[in-house]
Amino acid sequence: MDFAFSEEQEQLRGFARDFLAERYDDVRLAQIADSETGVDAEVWAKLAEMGWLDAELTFLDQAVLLEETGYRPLAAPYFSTAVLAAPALDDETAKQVGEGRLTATLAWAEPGVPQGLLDAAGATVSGGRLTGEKVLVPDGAAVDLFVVTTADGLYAVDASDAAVTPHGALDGTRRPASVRFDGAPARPLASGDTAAELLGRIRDRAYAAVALEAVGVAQRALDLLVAYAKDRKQFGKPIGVYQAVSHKASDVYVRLQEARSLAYWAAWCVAENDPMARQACLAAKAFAGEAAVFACENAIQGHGGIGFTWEHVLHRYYKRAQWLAAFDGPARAQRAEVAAFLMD
Amino acid sequence: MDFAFSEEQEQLRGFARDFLAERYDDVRLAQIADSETGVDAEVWAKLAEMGWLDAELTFLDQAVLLEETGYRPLAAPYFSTAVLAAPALDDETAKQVGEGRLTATLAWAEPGVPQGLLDAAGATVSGGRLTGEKVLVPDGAAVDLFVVTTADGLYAVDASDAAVTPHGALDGTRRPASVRFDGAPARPLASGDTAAELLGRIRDRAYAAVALEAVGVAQRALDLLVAYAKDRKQFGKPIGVYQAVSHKASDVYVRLQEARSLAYWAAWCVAENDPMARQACLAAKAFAGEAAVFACENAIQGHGGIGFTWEHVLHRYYKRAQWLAAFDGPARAQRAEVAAFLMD
Amino acid sequence: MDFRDTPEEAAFRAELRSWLQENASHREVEAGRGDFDALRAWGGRLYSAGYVGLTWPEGFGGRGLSPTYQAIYLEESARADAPGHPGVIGLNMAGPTIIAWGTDEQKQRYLKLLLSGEEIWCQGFSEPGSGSDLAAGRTSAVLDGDHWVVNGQKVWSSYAHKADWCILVVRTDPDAPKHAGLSYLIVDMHAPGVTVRPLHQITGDPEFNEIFFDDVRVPRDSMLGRPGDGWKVAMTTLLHERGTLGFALSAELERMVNHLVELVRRPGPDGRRPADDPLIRDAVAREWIEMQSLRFTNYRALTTLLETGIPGPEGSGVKLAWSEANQRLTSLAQSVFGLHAQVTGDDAPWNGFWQYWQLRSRGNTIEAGTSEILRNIIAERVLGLPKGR
Amino acid sequence: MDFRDTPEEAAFRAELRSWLQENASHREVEAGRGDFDALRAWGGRLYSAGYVGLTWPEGFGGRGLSPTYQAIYLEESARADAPGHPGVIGLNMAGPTIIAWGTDEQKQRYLKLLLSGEEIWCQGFSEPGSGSDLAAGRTSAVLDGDHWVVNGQKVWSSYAHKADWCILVVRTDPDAPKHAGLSYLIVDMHAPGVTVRPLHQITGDPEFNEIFFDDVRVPRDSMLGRPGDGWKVAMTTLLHERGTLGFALSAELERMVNHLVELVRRPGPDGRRPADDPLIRDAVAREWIEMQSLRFTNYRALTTLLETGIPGPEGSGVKLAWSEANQRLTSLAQSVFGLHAQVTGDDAPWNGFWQYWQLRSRGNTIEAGTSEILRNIIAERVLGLPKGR
Repeated sequence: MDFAFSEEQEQLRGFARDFLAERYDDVRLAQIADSETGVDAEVWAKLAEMGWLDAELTFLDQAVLLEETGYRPLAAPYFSTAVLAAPALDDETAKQVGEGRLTATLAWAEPGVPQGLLDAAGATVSGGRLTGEKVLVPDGAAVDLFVVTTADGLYAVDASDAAVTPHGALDGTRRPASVRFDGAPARPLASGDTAAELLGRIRDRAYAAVALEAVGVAQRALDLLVAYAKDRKQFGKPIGVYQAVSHKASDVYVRLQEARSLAYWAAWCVAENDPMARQACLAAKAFAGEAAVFACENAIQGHGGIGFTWEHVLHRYYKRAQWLAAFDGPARAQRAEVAAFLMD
Repeated sequence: MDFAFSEEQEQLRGFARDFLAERYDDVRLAQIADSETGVDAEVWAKLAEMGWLDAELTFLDQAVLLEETGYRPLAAPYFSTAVLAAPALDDETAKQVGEGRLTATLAWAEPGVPQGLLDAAGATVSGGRLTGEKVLVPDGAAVDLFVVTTADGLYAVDASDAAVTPHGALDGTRRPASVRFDGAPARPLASGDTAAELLGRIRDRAYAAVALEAVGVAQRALDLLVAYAKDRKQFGKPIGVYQAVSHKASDVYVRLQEARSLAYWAAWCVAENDPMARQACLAAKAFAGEAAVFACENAIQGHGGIGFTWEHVLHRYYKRAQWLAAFDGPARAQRAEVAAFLMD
Repeated sequence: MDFRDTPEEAAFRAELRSWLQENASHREVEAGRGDFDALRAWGGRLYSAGYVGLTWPEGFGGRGLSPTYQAIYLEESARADAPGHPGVIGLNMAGPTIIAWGTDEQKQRYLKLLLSGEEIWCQGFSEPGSGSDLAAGRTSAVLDGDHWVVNGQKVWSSYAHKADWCILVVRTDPDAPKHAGLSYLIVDMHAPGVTVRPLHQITGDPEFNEIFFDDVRVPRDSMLGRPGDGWKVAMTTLLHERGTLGFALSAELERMVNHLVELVRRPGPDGRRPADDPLIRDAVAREWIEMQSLRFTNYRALTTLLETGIPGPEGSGVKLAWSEANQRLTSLAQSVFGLHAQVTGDDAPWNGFWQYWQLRSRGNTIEAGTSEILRNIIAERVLGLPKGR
Repeated sequence: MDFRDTPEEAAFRAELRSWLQENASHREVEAGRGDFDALRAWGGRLYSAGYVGLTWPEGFGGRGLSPTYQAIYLEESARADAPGHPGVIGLNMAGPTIIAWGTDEQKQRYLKLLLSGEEIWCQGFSEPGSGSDLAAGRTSAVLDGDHWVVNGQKVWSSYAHKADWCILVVRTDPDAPKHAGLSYLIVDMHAPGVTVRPLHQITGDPEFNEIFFDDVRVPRDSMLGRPGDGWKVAMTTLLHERGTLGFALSAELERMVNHLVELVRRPGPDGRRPADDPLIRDAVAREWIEMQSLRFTNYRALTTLLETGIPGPEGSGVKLAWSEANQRLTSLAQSVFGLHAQVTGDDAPWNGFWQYWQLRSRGNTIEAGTSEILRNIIAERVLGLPKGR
């Protein structure tokens, strides 16, 4: 057993952390999040240059990047492209992604029906043309290509062939869109059992990715809390001497470590296609999503009034944490699936 | 609106508190709880003398006594007689209770079927003779008379006509028994809708009583915790200066006050037969049962190792709290009923 | 013990209920971001109808009623989902402090306009460097002839951007020990040298403000109490802030629970009724129970107050418990919408109501005494534990 | 990163698993109240089979394996529901301390008999007046010729009523500052003047003891380290107590989760399957997830240890999280039985298993470092927050 990332992966982590910290300090992050699109349009080519979009990256390599893009949010459809869409793409399209020429996302949820990733889709394809309505499409207004779930399998549709309505979002760097397809030209990607199996793998992967990002978010929230608790004085002492503050930080630390362990387990299971992948990913998503919210809420509380202001960066993390926790349903939904494995 | 007990009731409270504290100091309580029967056989006549068993007492008067018998457990079938059985008794029997000549309890649960107070009973009566098996009968080995739920209504059976098997219990002062009736002579108390309605009132009353006892238990646990936190020194200071201890005590205090408010509301609703009685009693039982457990657990933790010993009185309260919280099902069962009022 | 209204209380409640039905608009559901002018007009209507200052002495424009009537007002107002009075700082903090400490002239000058909502008040207690530690404040006031000259900065001041007056804690004696050097001024927010800068919250709304005082000249007689009384006067203010808060909070919680029940009974975006999920049922029932417990805890504390003249300790935990309940409740509501909960603007579910209040609720454990400070207070003052920190 | 066993680890695991299947009796389900002689015999069998002291140097009777093997042993032992070795204090505390601080003679004398379970150890650290504050201990040792004469009282000592030896922290220099006056002795529990009094827990069982020392004469060379080294030596002991604890705890939690799943899948006393209640399902899933998270957290800390030689901070919260999980889990199990959960003796559900462990679990947040102390340690040593208290 060996639970550490490789030396190369740790190098990748260090590089990613420096790159993101430099490019997205707290002020810049706020500017982008509050901008019209919420996207740093220039960064995509750089990601390709750095090799972040290579199809050859293992999921463990990506895991490192996902944790770091939680620690310092990356204002680009990286999660949508590399996690949600990539597994479904044909080689040619994957090559375009790898070269930084294409961004993509997955469109699955539809109004008025259950919206889980594995729930049946109502969109249909007839004569190579796709018709249907999708909602809550992550980064829906920021991508070139949609991977669309339909009653007949997965299809690729160019964004230019869809009617995209962007929406505002609490987390300005990851906005949803509604997308309408009115007989849009669609390329088949997978059908039948293959499609169902692929979607299952995409979901596992997405859960692991959500957990990894959540770990990054929680770590940043904890770092901010600890730094503030050392620095800020009340009643003549740094507030970190008060157990009401220090024990909160300890609790966050413990949960963060637990979340990280589950997230790495899930990532490894996805990378290795391990038989426990489904359970590991459910567990990691449920636990880490809630841990990130817990970390941010405690960090806000520890900061007092200042942590409750728009100017402070904490709320950016809190909103990302909420997005992660809500992804494909709250933790109780994932626990219900875990329960089925254990008890039925 | 007036949320205070009357002056007479407050006098009754003071008297009860003194009486119980004198008769059941912590050492004596432990002796009785660990004795063969768990009952203070001599006290019943005294209760009658003091008027605690008078049929004329309102439920608000009893509420005062119930809270105090939570604060200092009374090793006698008071709860069983005055709360569970009394509402079903005919005047003649009630008179015997009032004179201290009779103790009673309610026997409802049966093996292998749902065991809620309002669930259907399988025991039957034919030709004035009752047949059936009851389990978990509170104080079942310490009473003279059983009020028995049957498919045909409520009946009274003399203990001497039943086969009683006493059981050990975590809370030694409130032990359950299994009771078998093999064609035991039975007097009818209520049948049909009257019986159902009566049982509903008994349950409300029992829930309110459980909540009141729980409030007494929680108050004692808090008092013990606060006294210890003032007295005990660690690292050169009384442990009550540490927020890890003092904030626990504050949380217990807040929950205790909430529990008390609900318990008094429930008690008043029972006394006045208020239309909100059902919801109030469900709410009070669910909340106060959990609050008592919470208070005891925090008190044990605050005491450290000493609070975890058999010699310390705390575990007696903890076990009573657990009995109360478990009565007629855990809090989630009561909340499910509250939910039905709110959402269905 | 009687949990029913007396006949007088019942009559008051019935009259109020029908008046609200006829007169009150619903609170702005989208985000509690109401139009302030409309709110001010509403305050005037409330005052004309006799529902403001219910417990204040009649001589100061009040009705001299028992606090029970204020509780009834708060409950019915929440049940009708009616907007609040815009002058809460004046009503709950400045007014009672002026009644307790003010001269006759001050009472005549300020109280009536405060009740009618014609003049809005704010408070200047917290400072950037002091937070919960009021006595560490450094905003100074120096006597210059007939005026105090004020310099410094305050923060977390609600309504400052709308306010006409500010109750301000200043340091008048830099050499005195921490608490003893403080005084308590009434400052004209329109005076030269007063600058208000809105602080946006995590909701995006500018509910709180920073106030900068730059050589602001305040008439010498605009002080409550004497120089050096500032700490004592401020304690009066905070006592009233917390004292009257309980019923407002439990009423607010009742309103939120009602909305929550409404939410979970409606089919969700996927056609399913959240109320059919036992986990949600359990959580909703829990908050309803919590709400009732706080409501009756308030009434118990009120009974103690009416009997003894001193607010009962029972109520000291209401704000603490309420803030956590409101956080749980709003998070639960948001969890029902899945990712849709994150969508803002016109496409936000429930017009953004839950989104706004969920974020807003995080401030509940910070404002008006952080939960940490409140736990200290209960431990020390109610339970008698040794002063720690 | 590879979450699988290496081929060597897999072989060890397979061999162990089948050995346990053939040799291990199930743990006493009724209440963890096992027969000590049977347990001692079991310890001997474990030792003969080579499963004790896996990570100890071969020269001291160990197998010199990496801690991964110890982790595998703990996991498989828990999965087989096998009893533990009776010499846990010796194995986890006394042994490692003797290896680190002992003379060659001490190592030869004590280690092998400790591994085989022939000699049982206990510890004497806590005192009635000191609790978590080890340096406040007052049990004294005064040199008299070739012996230390020990007087005082220790408390919370597991296995003392069965023990042959005690690792004892004593004050040898009353004039030195608190920590500097301590020394660390090995004391023969059969020596004249040693009295053990069992302390019954809230479960009714006498798991812990008080030990009284009344002019007990201890040979001068029965000391670990030198006079005045007691604090440092004791820190070694506690480090090892906590260091090796993680896997034992997550393995124990796995065992409890397995029992919990078994419990809720069986129809209850009323014929209903608790596993069909969504609230119970959610809670069980939560504990399964918690268990996995602790398991992998241990492995992460172990990886850090193997790479750097220093235990990773990752694992510092395992005991804290485990204790709370075990409390939630056992309370959940008890809640399934309704009032029947309160019945003791032959009529207790599950032969008293859940009842015992639920009560026992309340000690988990107190023993081996209270949760409050552990949170202090994480805040100060891992997060670098200023020392508070």
